[in-house]
Amino acid sequence: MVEVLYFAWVRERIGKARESVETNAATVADLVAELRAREPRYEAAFADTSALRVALDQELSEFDAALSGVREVAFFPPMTGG
Amino acid sequence: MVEVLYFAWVRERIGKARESVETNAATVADLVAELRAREPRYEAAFADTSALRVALDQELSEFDAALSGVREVAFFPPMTGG
Amino acid sequence: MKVSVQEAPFDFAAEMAGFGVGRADVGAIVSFTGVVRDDTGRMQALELEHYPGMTERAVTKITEEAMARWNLADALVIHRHGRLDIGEQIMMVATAARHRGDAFAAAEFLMDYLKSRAPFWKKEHGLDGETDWVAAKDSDEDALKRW
Amino acid sequence: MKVSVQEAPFDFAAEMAGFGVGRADVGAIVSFTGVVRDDTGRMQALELEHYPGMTERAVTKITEEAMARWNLADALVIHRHGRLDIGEQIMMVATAARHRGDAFAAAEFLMDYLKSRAPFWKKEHGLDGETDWVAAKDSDEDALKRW
Repeated sequence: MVEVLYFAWVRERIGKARESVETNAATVADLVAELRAREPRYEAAFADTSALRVALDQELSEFDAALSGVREVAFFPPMTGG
Repeated sequence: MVEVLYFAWVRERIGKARESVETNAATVADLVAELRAREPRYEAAFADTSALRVALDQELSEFDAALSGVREVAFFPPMTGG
Repeated sequence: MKVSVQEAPFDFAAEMAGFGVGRADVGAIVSFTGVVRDDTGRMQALELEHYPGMTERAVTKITEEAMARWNLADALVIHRHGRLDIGEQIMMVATAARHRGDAFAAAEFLMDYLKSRAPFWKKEHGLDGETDWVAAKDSDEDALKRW
Repeated sequence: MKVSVQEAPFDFAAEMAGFGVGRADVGAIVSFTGVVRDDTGRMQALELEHYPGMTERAVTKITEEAMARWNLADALVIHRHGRLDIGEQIMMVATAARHRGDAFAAAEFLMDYLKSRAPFWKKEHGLDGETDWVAAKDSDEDALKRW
């Protein structure tokens, strides 16, 4: 079970800010594949992962990173602070 | 006749901040040669002109610059503002 | 060192009043203030979303990195989130160091970082009611590469 | 644009309060403050001599050059002369621009210029009563070459 968070247009496209996901995905990419298979709005949000960033337990990470031991996964577009 | 100004340790070495100088010097270097010939304190101040800067009518200039038409000549060490 | 991620406005003058003061080893203080700009004349406000928890952690970590890398006497980062009007201050960075080169470099590094690696997302609210997420700029990503 | 060469202290907060404010095209404001530093623990005060007339002219000219070169919305330079105690503010520079790159570059350029081309000379007064003219640094001269 991981807590999945969405920010900015990813949050808007999926229609929620966070959800608990029951998964055995080994990597972030595997989790993305499971989410895309759920519903068109997930498919729309994850259509181009090169336009997305991922953080694992609040540290920036990569889509091929392992999920074992991770409790919080966040998906969002490239940051635009400052 | 030009007004000659001295700043920082040049002023201290020569012992005055400014003076009017009667000269027909063609260039700054010629003026320096005339001043050096006056007294040891001028000789001491102008011993190494590579350690000095010159401004003509309040614009940074060079020692080989012409003096014709110049009313104010200033000698000083490299600046250390900021 | 101070890092704050907050919705409320900050008081630039008050923040700077005590910054780097009373230390004989501080010769240079640099500040940067980001202001909401309207390039098009069609913007009403800017909305900043952030990632509570991660934002504070990430900004604290990078500020500690800047402190060590440029041997700063002090550093300050305040970044707002929420809705901001045109002309409002979005964020500020301040650095204090012995020499100006370190103070400038650290402030620029922190800005380049905050623009492209801190979890903030800007949304523009137009006068016409339309909203648009601001796209990340390659130039901001490139700016980070010089460090 | 404002340039001031003065003996009196300046009020950083008051100077910054109205700087670059109320313009929709200003997104970035940078400030630099120079503070009298004592690296040795043996200094009592710093004395700044300047060239009345030329200093104002030279600083105004270079500030105008910075305004044009980096397309600044505003620029401010205040430089003090006379006797200053450790910890006192010597000078400040502020720049306002659309983008942070211009604001930072112009502020650094102005500082590099003020350090090596503006007619100011620093003399250190030691606790032991000795005085020493501060020698120009090659690094300050070199810094200017990047522009």
